[in-house]
Amino acid sequence: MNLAILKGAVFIPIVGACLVPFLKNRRQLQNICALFLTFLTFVSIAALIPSVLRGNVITYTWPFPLDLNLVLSADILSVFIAEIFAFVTIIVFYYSGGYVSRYKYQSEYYSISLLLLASAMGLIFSMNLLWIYIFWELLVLCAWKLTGFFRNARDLSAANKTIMLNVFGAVFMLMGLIMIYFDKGTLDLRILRGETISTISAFFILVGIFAKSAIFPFSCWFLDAAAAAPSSSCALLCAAIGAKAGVYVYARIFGVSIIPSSFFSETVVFVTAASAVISAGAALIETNIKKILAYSAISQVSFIFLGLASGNSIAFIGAMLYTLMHSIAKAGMFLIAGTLEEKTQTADITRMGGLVRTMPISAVSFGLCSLSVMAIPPLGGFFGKFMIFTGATEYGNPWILGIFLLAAILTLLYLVRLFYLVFLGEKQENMPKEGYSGMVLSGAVLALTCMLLGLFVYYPATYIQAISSNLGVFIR
Amino acid sequence: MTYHLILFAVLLIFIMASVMLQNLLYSAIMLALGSVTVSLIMFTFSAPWAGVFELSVCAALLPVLVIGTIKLIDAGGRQDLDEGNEDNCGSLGFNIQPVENRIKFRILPLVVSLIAVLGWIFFIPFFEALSKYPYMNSLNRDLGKIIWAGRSQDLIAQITILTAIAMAMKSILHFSGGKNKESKE
Amino acid sequence: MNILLIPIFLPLFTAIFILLVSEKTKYLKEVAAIMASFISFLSALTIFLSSNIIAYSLPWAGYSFDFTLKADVLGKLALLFATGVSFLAAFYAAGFMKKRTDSAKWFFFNLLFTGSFSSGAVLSDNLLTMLFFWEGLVIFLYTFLVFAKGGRNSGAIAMKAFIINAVANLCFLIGITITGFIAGSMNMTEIHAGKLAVSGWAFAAYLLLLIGIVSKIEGMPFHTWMTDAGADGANSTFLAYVPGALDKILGIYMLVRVSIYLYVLNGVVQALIMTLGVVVLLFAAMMALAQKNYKKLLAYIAVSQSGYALLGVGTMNATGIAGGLFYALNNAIYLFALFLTAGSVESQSETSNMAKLGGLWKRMPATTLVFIIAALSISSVPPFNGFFSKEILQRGILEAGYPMFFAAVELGSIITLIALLKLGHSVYFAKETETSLRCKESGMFMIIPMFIAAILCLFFGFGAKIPVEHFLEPVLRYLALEHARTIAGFQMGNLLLISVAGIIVSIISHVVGYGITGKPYKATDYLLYAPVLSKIYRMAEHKVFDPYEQIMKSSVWPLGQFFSKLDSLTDYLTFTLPSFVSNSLSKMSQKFHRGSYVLYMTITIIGFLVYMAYVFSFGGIK
Amino acid sequence: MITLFSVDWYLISIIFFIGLYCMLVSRNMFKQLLGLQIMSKACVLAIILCGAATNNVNLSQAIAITMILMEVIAVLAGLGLILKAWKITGCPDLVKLSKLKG
Amino acid sequence: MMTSLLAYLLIPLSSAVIIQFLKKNDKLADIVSNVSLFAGLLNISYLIFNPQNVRFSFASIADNGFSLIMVLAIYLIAFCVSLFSSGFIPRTKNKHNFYSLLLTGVAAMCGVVISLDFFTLYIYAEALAIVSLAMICYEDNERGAEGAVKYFFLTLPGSVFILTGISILLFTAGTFNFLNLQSIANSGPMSTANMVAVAFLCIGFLIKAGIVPFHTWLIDAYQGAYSPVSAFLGGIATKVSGAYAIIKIVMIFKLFESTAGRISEALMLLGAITIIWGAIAAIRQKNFKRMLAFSSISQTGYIVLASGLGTPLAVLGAIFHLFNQATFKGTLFLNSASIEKSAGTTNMHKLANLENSMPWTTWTSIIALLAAAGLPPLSGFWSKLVIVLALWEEGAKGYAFLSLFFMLVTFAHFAIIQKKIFFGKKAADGEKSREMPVFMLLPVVLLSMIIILAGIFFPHVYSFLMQAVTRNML
Repeated sequence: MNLAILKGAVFIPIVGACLVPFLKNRRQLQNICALFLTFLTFVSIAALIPSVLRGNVITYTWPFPLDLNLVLSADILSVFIAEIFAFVTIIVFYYSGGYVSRYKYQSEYYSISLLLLASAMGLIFSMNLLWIYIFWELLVLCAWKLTGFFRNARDLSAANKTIMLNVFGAVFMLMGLIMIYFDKGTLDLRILRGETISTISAFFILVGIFAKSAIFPFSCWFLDAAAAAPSSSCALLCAAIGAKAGVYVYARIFGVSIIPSSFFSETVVFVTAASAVISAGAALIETNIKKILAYSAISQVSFIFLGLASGNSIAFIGAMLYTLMHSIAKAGMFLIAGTLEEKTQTADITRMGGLVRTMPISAVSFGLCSLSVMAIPPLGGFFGKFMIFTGATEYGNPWILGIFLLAAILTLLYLVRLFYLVFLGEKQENMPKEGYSGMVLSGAVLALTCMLLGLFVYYPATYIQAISSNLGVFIR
Repeated sequence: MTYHLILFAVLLIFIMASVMLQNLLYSAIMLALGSVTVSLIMFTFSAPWAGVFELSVCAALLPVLVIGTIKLIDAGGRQDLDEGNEDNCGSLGFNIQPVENRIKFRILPLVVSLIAVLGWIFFIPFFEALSKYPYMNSLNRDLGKIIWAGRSQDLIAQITILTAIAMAMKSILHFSGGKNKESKE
Repeated sequence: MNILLIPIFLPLFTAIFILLVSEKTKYLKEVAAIMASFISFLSALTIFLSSNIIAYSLPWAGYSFDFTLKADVLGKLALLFATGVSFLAAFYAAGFMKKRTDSAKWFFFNLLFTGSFSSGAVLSDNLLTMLFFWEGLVIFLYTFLVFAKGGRNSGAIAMKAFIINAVANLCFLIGITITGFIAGSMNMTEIHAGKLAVSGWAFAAYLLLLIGIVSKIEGMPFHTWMTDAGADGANSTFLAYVPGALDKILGIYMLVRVSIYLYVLNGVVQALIMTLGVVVLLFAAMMALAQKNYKKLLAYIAVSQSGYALLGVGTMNATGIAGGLFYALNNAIYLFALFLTAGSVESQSETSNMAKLGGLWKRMPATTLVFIIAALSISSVPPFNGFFSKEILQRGILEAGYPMFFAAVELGSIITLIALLKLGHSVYFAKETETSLRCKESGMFMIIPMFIAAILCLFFGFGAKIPVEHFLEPVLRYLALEHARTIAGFQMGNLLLISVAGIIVSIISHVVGYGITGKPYKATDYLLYAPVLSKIYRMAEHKVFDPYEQIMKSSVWPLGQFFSKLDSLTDYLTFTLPSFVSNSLSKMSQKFHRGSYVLYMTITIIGFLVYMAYVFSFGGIK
Repeated sequence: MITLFSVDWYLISIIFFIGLYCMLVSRNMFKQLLGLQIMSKACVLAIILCGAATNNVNLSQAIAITMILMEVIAVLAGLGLILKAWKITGCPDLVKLSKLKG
Repeated sequence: MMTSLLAYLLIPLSSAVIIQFLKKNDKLADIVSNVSLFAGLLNISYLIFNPQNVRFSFASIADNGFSLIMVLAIYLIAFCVSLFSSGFIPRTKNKHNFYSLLLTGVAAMCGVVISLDFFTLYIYAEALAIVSLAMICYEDNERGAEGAVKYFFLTLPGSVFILTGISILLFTAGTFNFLNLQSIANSGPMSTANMVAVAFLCIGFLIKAGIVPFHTWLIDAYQGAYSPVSAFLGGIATKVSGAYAIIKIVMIFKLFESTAGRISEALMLLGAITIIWGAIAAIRQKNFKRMLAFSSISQTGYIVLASGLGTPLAVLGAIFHLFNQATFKGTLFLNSASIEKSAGTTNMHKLANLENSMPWTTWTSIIALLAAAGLPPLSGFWSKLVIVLALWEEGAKGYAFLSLFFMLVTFAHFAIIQKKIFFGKKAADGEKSREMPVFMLLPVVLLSMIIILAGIFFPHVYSFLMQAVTRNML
């Protein structure tokens, strides 16, 4: 039963991706179909939770030669991340009902997004590093297509940048995988559990992860993609699935499976520190709202990496918690940014202003989401960041702590600036009304989710504690 | 022995001449003479059938084809001359001779001697090594049996290649009915 | 159902309820808010009176982060005052908000939320819980300022306030994580069991915590948003409630909590705190002298008052701490009262500019009376409550052995009195202006809270023994600060004489100033043109002493520029450069594909020769 | 002492190189064809020589005959090609044919 | 000669002859050619894919598997090309010639892959060369003639080198038969003379395969050729006449483990150079077909690299990559043909935004390009992965990293092409283009389906190829 559910979780979206293009001009139907399938995925994963909480692992194996079997296995960690992705995708599809419908290539949008979800699911559930790589590449492909959704030259160059940089990372990752394959004779994480791998291969894999999560040296594609892609896709790519896939893979490989060398973790911490502060600083003077959000996503993901690399369980818990909170909050921000951009016909925040009077609900939702990112209670982000900081304190490097404090302060500054310029600042000539109800609602729902996750943080927190206690996080 | 070497020398001379001569007709004839010499060499190697074949085909047929084509092009070239594109064609007798500096051909003996010297240094040891090889299979059936039994697969291959050349000629020269007399063999 | 939850959750739910009901309802919002805050006040009272320590715990964010509430003596005291102030504020607002344009609904929403969060902050025993409530207050500070449509640029000021407080709170957060890390627990009771010595990491932690606290009590340099708000004409009830009363209570509570309860301070830190206190005290008071605006002047006074508390806690001896705490309580009362008077005056005359006001005592006698009482007590005129707190404080300072600071305190009270004389004279007693003609006494809702506050001032003054014995002694005992002799009471001594002298000095200076300029609201100008002071004031005009503006201008935007440059550099290095290189390589390769047959043949044959040479290049053919 | 056999090989290799040189230097298609024929003649001779040396003449004759046939075919194709080229660019000059580049 | 597969040679040959007598009736010519090829395709696919064989992982496959899969590839591409050209070629340019050339070419290629003898193989390769020559200049315009001339004169030295190798083999081994040669090679360390022979054979086939620096003819021939013909050439012809033979040589002589290690080094080096050169040079091309030609030589470099390594795994990768390349290059060249027909040009600067007018063409090309770039789980990825694994296993880490890294450059080709041709803003030529009729889309759709399926059912493919390789390399 569980096995069927697990297969379903991966294959339902693929089926949808193949199905949607054939509902050519029934636009509403496409939306409903995609929404329904995603919801199905969400529910089916949710059905796995009780059994994985009991600590048992559902595994499905498709034998492949050279010991490269496709091993889908749902354990407590993968189910958690999968739930986040599926939830955000549902909201995004609900939003798209009003957003994408007026554009051409709608069917392409839905099928690619479903493929994105499918590959994310495969990435999450697959226990074989090679298959992680394979779904990773599929993810890159979907990112490329979604980025180039509007066919302007700028968008296409952004799409090319996306695919080139991601594939660059992926090639290095594959190199690392091959090294591991010949060192250990397998790529199956269940066998590799508790092993140590050579630092060089670890770094090769890290390059791939950083390229995907757009950490410091590879951050440039992220911004162009965010500026080019439709906001709903941004919510998927930059907020939820795209950036967090790297986080998940890091957590899966170096968090709970393979013991990283201390030098490796230190490097990760320092690089992410640089990334966090640089992107936060750059966001301070950026004027394109989606680029600001992308910068912010980068710096927040760096926080998550800090938590993962600090190598103590509290930091790990914080990182996972913050992954949840940030995915939802940033997705909400992107969606609302999309509404704004569509209504005001510009993405330049200096040409918006005073919108709180005409778009109060969006304003409040945006405010709540940004508060969650700023780590202000009672929003959810507070707990995540607090725990990450606690973990970083235990990591015990005052400089790192200082840099990340600076990054947090900068985060606060640019988000407040953004909110002030867009919603409070002096009125502009065009004062649009609230958008299509579904779009407003989806933003509001995400904001509310942030709030509720903050107030009832007990449940996610205990779940994540179960993760760290079941899978065992490697303490350096 | 000496006869053998003399034949080779003659062959070399003919071939060098055919390369060096500017007049394509003469060089074709030189090549024909060269192939006659080759067939003689084959006879000395007691390979009569190959020699006969060489004599009949390479020494007789090919020159005819080549010269025919040269003449054809020459004639056609004359017509082209009226359209005034002698710029790409040589001044000497044939207008099918592209202008190119003859020095490359004139220095051929030099090149040949160079090759000869180098070859004497580098190749001879190798050929010596080759000559150490024993007579591996001394079963020496007669030619017909070999062709029909031993190399029967080559016959199908030859059928294929003959079909191929027929089709190829047909499609290459299909632009005008008149000119594919040559390929009717 | 634990009683501790009432002051936290009752206002919370009431606030949500108020948010749901429409703006149109006449008294529903007011009644609900007043009832909620009153009930929570009663529950706080019962908690205070109950002798045993009530605690409540709930598993929360996993790990060692539980939702733990514990009403120890210190918490009880702070809770009592916080809820009381909230009740009074709600009551006052019921009258005050009628006259205002901005939405009463949101005002009560913020007020109730602030009340509940502050109760939570003072009650919580787990550091995370405390941080949760403490930092959450920032949101409502922001919304208060945004929705108080008093000023033109309320949005900007709100942003300023939010940024200042949130940044300070982030430092506070880091401080707490470090504290929890070195203590090995997030539970304050456990940390108290083994107090932390201030050294190394702990020192950093303590400083970070101190930043958070000082910003909470609007001590310098975190005060600027408040004075701006005062100048901008923010909602007076808000000013009275949040910066005036509540923040002081919370801040001092937390200061005592941290400095005495969790940490053991050493001399360096002590000196640091006290110096800070003195600076705050004097500088803010001097800035208050220069003000011509009722609310801004009061704002500066409020800032300066927080210095006393810092001094008191800094002394580290029983007397001093008692003085500091007493100051905190009194602060809450009389600043509240003063801001309320400002509110009532403003609500009548729609201005808070001293120049436009005058001679209100005929038209608004009650307000005038309250003002006088509060003003006298804030400038520590015996026998009002301010005097007693100051006396205790000064004794503490002397015990700690810092006569300099003693002088500073005296000077501060003198300056305060000068400022307030100017204010009172110009607003209430100078000759009437046309604006003051249309003023009349404000309604019951506004009078009653003011009077309650005024009565408290008198009561804490004349009967100073009672608060000292019932409020302060238990706290001192709880904090295990033994002290030799009783600290309360009215004693004829040098201190009294000194303060009387101070009062006389200030009256003289006011008279002189009034004599020079002839206009009461210019009574302090002769001081402003004094040689050194004038420079300082001019610099202050240009916001030189406003670290927020300074940092924003000088470092933050350049930092952003630098980082974005860096970002574009990485962009260039990771994408532009490689593509350029590959393009040029490809261009080079095109030279070989010229389509010339001869070249191709040459390449082919050379390739053949090289291949053969390579293949046979091992030791010749043999 | 160098055997006759290796001398023959040597001469054949020289013929081979002459053909190669001819193909290298000339830009006339007829000359290219000529070089081709020379090289294949060298190959035929080599085959025959091998046969003779390994007392396997008849097999080598069989091969040689096929090779001669194929030489003819190659020459035919070459001539057809020359005609084609000449139809298009009125001259069997290879340098004329350099439009495809980049 | 594998007599069991002889039918695959004779049927197209005879139908080629028959078609010559259908001058008047092009429809009939279409039918004859397509039907004969399709019948052969069905037949060979049944031979390979019948459930019996699949279940027992191809242990009971009839003949040696390598020839089978090659025949499959030949028939696949040839069928696609002929189906495509039945719609593509206007009836004025006498189609029957084209068909008979195509069928003769199929016959010749089958001969190449089923012959058990270097000399026979050489004859068939010559036949193939002649046919391709005629097909390149099928429409008599200048670029066709130029391509043909360059093809002819630049590859014939290759065949002469092959002949030289053969004559030396005759001397040293007394036979050209694969099995005998294999037994000789297995009997002991390879003698120098044999090595010389192998070296000559290798250089000949390298020239025919268009490996750098012998690639010059290939690019011009592909660009100049008549459009469906470039699909035929790029898809299968050059692979069969070049790469196939090299793989065969490696299988027979096991260069890497004998004294001829130098040759295998040379092969690997040339393969690596080809990968680099082709990939780099393709970046700035203006013409779509020329760019495809460059990228196809860089793909052939992978094959040569792997076969130079010559371990069973590497050879497997080489064979699989050869098959994949046949599929995806076939798709791409056919699509370039239809683009040329509909938009009138293959100049990438004049084309844009074909995705609206020609969606099927666009998406099949995208799939093929991605497979070429090695995007999992498409077939190209697996073959490259196997090659890289084999390289790494043998310790050739530099080569492994290089082949991985140039996957990136292939992705760059993909990015450039999709931006300039398929997506992107409107352009004049992109406007007037319209989608091809269905039976011209059928081939490309079929091929892209095969690309996807061969990727997804990699385990079966792997076991089949493993059977073939082990059976060949015993």
